[in-house]
Amino acid sequence: MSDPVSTLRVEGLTVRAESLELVREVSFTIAPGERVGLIGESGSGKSLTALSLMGLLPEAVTASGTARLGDRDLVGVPENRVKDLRGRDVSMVFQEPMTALNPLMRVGAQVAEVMTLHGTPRHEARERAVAMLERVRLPEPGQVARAYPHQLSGGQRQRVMLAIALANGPGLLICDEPTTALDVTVQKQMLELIAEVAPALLFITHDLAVVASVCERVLVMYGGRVVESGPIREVFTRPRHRYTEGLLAASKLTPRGTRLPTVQGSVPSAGQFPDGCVFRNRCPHATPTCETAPALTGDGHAFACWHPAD
Amino acid sequence: MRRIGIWIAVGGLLLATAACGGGDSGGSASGTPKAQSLAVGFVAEPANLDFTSTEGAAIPQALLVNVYEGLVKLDQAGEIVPLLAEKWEVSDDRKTYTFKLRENVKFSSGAPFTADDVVFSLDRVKSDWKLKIKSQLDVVDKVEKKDDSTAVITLKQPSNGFLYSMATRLGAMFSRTGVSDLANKPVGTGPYVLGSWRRGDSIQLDANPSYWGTKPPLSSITLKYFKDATAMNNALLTGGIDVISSVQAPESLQQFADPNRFEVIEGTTNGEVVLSMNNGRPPFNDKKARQAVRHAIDHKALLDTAWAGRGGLIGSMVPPTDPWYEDRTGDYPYDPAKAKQLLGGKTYNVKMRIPNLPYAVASAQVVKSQLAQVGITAEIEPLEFPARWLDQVFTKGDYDLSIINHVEPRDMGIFADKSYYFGYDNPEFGKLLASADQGTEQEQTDDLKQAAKLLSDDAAADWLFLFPNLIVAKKGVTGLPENAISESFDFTALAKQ
Amino acid sequence: MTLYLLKRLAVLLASTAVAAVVVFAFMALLPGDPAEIALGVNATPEAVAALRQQFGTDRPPVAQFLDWSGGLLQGDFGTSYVTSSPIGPQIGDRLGVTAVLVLGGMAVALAVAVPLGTYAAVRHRDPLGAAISAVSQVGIAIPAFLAGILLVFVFAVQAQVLPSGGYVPFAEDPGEWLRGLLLPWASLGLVQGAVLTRYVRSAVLDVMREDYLRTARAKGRGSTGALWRHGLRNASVPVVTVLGLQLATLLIGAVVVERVFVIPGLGDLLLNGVAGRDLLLVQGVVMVLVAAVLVINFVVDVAYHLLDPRLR
Amino acid sequence: MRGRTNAGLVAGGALVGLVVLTAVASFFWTPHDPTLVDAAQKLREPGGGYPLGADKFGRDTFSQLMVGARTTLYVGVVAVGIAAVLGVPLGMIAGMTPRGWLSELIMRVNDLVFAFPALLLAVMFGAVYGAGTLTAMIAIGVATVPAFARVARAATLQVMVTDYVLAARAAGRRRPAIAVRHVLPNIGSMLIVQASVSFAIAILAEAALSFLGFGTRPPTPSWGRMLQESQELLFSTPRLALWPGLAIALAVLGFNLLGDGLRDYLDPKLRRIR
Repeated sequence: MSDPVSTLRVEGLTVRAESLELVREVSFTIAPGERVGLIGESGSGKSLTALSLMGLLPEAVTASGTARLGDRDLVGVPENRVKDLRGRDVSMVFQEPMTALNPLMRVGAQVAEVMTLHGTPRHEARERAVAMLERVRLPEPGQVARAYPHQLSGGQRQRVMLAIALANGPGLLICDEPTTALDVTVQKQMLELIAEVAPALLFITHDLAVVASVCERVLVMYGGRVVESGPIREVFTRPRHRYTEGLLAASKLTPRGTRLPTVQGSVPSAGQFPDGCVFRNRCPHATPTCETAPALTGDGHAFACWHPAD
Repeated sequence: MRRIGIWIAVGGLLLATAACGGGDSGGSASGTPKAQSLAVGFVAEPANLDFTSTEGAAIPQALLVNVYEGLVKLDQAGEIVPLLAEKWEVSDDRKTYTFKLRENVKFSSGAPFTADDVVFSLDRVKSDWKLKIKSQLDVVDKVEKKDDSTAVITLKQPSNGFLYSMATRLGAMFSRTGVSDLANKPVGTGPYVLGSWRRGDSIQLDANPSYWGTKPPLSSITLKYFKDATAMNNALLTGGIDVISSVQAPESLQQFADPNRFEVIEGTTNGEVVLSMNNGRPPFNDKKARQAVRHAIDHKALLDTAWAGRGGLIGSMVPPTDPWYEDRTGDYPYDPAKAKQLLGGKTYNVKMRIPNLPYAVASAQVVKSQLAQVGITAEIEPLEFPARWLDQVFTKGDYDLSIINHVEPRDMGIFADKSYYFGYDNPEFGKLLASADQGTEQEQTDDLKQAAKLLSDDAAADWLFLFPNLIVAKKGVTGLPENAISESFDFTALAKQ
Repeated sequence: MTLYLLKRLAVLLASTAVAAVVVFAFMALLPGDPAEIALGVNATPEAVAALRQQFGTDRPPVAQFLDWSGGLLQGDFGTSYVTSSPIGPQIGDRLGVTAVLVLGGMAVALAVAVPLGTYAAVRHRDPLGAAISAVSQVGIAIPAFLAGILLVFVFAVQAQVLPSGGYVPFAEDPGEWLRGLLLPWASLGLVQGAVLTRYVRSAVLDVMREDYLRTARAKGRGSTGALWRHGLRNASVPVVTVLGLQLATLLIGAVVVERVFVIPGLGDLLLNGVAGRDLLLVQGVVMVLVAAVLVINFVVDVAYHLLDPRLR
Repeated sequence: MRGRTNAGLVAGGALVGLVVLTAVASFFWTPHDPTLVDAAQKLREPGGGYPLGADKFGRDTFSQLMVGARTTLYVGVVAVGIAAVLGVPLGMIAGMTPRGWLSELIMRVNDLVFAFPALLLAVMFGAVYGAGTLTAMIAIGVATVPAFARVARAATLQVMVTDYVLAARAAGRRRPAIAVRHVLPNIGSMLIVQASVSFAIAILAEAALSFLGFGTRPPTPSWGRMLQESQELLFSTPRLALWPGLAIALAVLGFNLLGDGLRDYLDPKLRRIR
């Protein structure tokens, strides 16, 4: 099965749609067992970053740079060479549970499929599918396995997705806003479950509270770049990048658990970000210096800002 | 199980189709029929096989002479020759006909043919036939059996037309035990018997093994029916049939120009393509209006455009093959100015209700265009043939103009019946016909010439053209009847080299 | 599912019954008394009355309808007033021919449309994919009979490899049967295939945008594998509807191809009946066609339910 | 994607526009009288006042094509008009009262009419009322009613749950008012698409009926009948079949492209995906 000591190393990941740069020079690592949050407003490039790791970018969108899981390349290789990693070494849970399952196929079969695809004999996969459904705490897993997706609630379907993702015991789980579409009460259970079962985790969300409850480390993305990264506690208590600072300040005004409030001004659409520091047109501290792009610097707690908060 | 969805099933079907298709085209040379049989293409399929109760030419075309025989028949020259009667004698008062019947003739049911059947068949015309033409035998007073092989027919008055009528379907001989299902099971004495009938497609006639006369050269003949003229042409081009009995798309004849492959036969018919005018109601109850129409039509141009110039021009209800034919094409030369003058500057809107047959639809468009030049606006309304046309035009007489090919031989008499759809009513004409029927041969000819002239002068109708007998056959097919003299398509001599 | 099936079956039977009433009532509008038509111009009133009695057309319409529909239930379509032969067997023969023609045509259509439509969707950015779309658009615009005439011209008249028309029953000569049907199948199938190609293409395009295809790829399938395993069955749901519609239209639409290729099918029988004023025959053929369409709709609905568990 | 869709829309619009223009122009001018038989011009080759030559009756092919465009539009307009006038209100009623008995009745009758394909209806109508253009068009129109009713019903169902309709209903507006003010304008785009597609189908149906002899009566020029009449000359004078065949194909193509283009252009769902 998967190599237990595979570390995800992403370096200089850039995602383009034709001439548009949607994600630029993103680098980070996730060690085995580590749980990393990736936050940012919509349009920040966080989902594209995740999809490029899975090799699931939409047509006409391409990724360059390197991303390696253990000794296997994830980016810039043809699909038939990465596809046996997908679902076995890296798995992903998507945002929308209502449409992510094939409506014409029984749930159990969809869970079993990911195992048979990677070499598990059919009958064994079928049995283990039920076990997986039990593991994601679905009541009466045998019955659920025989159900069709439309017979399940959103939360149940997301658990099924999680079961699929975990079925082969992957080294890395990527979750792209897995709870956004769920009811608040269901969200909480789901998060606890993910935190409990995930091996290494890349958790994408725009909800700061969620990140705080699940992850140890966080990456903050804006305008297609990582603008700040570091241990959750440090970043959240002492944000350095002005964007992170704005995010946190805004979130404190509202009760815990609500969605990420927007920073003053609005996120430009793709391709409309300024040169240099991508945040400078919304940043109250911007100076002419900011017309040059700042590098992400710092050990442990890193940030890319000419005028960091202290 | 669900895995074998419809896509797989479809794929399988595909493979099967492809495999069959591929496998078959290898051995595809078997398209031609067996040497002993021939396929002949026809236009109109009979609705049933009972020509005693169903109008139309399709049934006698297939069955008369071939399956049913009369005492006499018409040969290719139009002469009346013996068939089931070896010979006959006519009394001096020309009212008594004594037919000496052939011996050893059997019906296809096995029953022998005797004078009793003659009496039965002719009596049956009076009692059971449902066709208008049965009145042609009204002249028969009585039919008697003298002995098994002699039948005597007595007429009310002398009739020149009687023996001729006996050569038509009216004279067909039926078995006393063979008329229970005429619509489906014909029983006759002819060289062929009904083999099979695939409705909507073909009728197969098989050689009658116990035929009394010369056995036919072919073991079977298939009559294939085509509603579409092009489809029939294609069938001959590709070997689906051997003969086109009647070309319905004369412009296409050049496809068959290669004399090494095909033979085109152009003979004559008794078919007068008549532009009928309703003499019974305005505007064509006015002789001048009718005459205007005759002057307005350029018959040569009509024949050239509508029927590729095939066929002949006639000016009255007599084809050139009849003894009393006279060229009447000069009676009403093409003269639009004269036509306008006859109409007195008035314009008319008229209904042209035609059968939806190729020659009628083509001719109607020319007629309409030419009539428009003299101020007559004709609205063409094609009606399904036969039912709707028969109903509206023939039966109800609800029309102003129509176009139909009157194929019956020696059918000038239809104008004598004022209830006929022409609505032509001239007692003089009826007298001429009656006198012709009763007079000597010379008197008959003279009277009928008179009658034809009268029809033309009265402009009882207009005669667009004489329908040609256009046959196309594969090279090597022999014994085809060049002229369509009678109602029947005579297969007796048909053979293949 | 069983309940649904029963319900749907009840609807089918009810609509067929109503259709029978409609067809019967419509035929009553046809001008002309069958007895008068059969006897011709100068029949005596007594003869007409006698024949009416024989035909049963002298009775009240309701009695006639009950008689006719009662016969239908036993597969008896009555005896033609014109041909004096029973109508049921004729319709049976012709229906068989038309069914072979239409089903074969649909098979060709599917054979054309499924691979081409799928390809055109998957490669909708490639020139070839776009070309398939364009060609299918042109294919739809060609009348089926024109396609038939052209096929005859090329394959029968010029190349002389296939017969130009005619129908040989399977029992008589399977080889000739097949040879005779290839061109009719092709002319029906290519035109219908063009229509179907577009539906397959758009259905596959829709499916390709679905999240569950991404899920399948996330599980480790390639994009082709994901489409094959998860996409096509989903795409088949709308295609089955169209297929049902086409089949229904073709039952009568095939009549033009029957005419071009001289195939004695149901449409041909209908036109004969109309031309010959064979009322009972027309009534029977129309009833069979309408019932067939209703049955096709039924089958499509059931197929729908089998394909899509959400409807169960 | 957007660029190509527009290309289809533009091409479709151009072809349809061409048909319309030709039809309109034919009222004012044709090179010759399209029904005038002239034996001297029989099968005349193209040229010298006869741009596309003449048929076996010596009639100018170009003039016939021009007037044929009129017939084509006439057929489509009447057939689609009947279908829309009957189908749209029925579909809207069914869509606005989705649980009522009336709605149920309408949809059942709809299903029943649906069981009578256009060609079958045309033959039946032809048998009763006589074959002709109008009969054929009425038959095609009636057979197309269910298609319109279904589209109208589906679109209405969607519109009925939108906020503005709910607001209007809450404000106490009567159903007919809502239908005219809110529903009709909002389902209009789908109906236009359906009309365009039905138009194409009507043209093909007329051609098929003309081929069977149930269509336009002679000598009124119709592309379908021109095609049928040219059959016997397919070998010797193929151009007689070529032109009407091309005209039919282009007109159908035009209406289909227009329909597809309009669908892509008007359908908000597709726009979002793009």
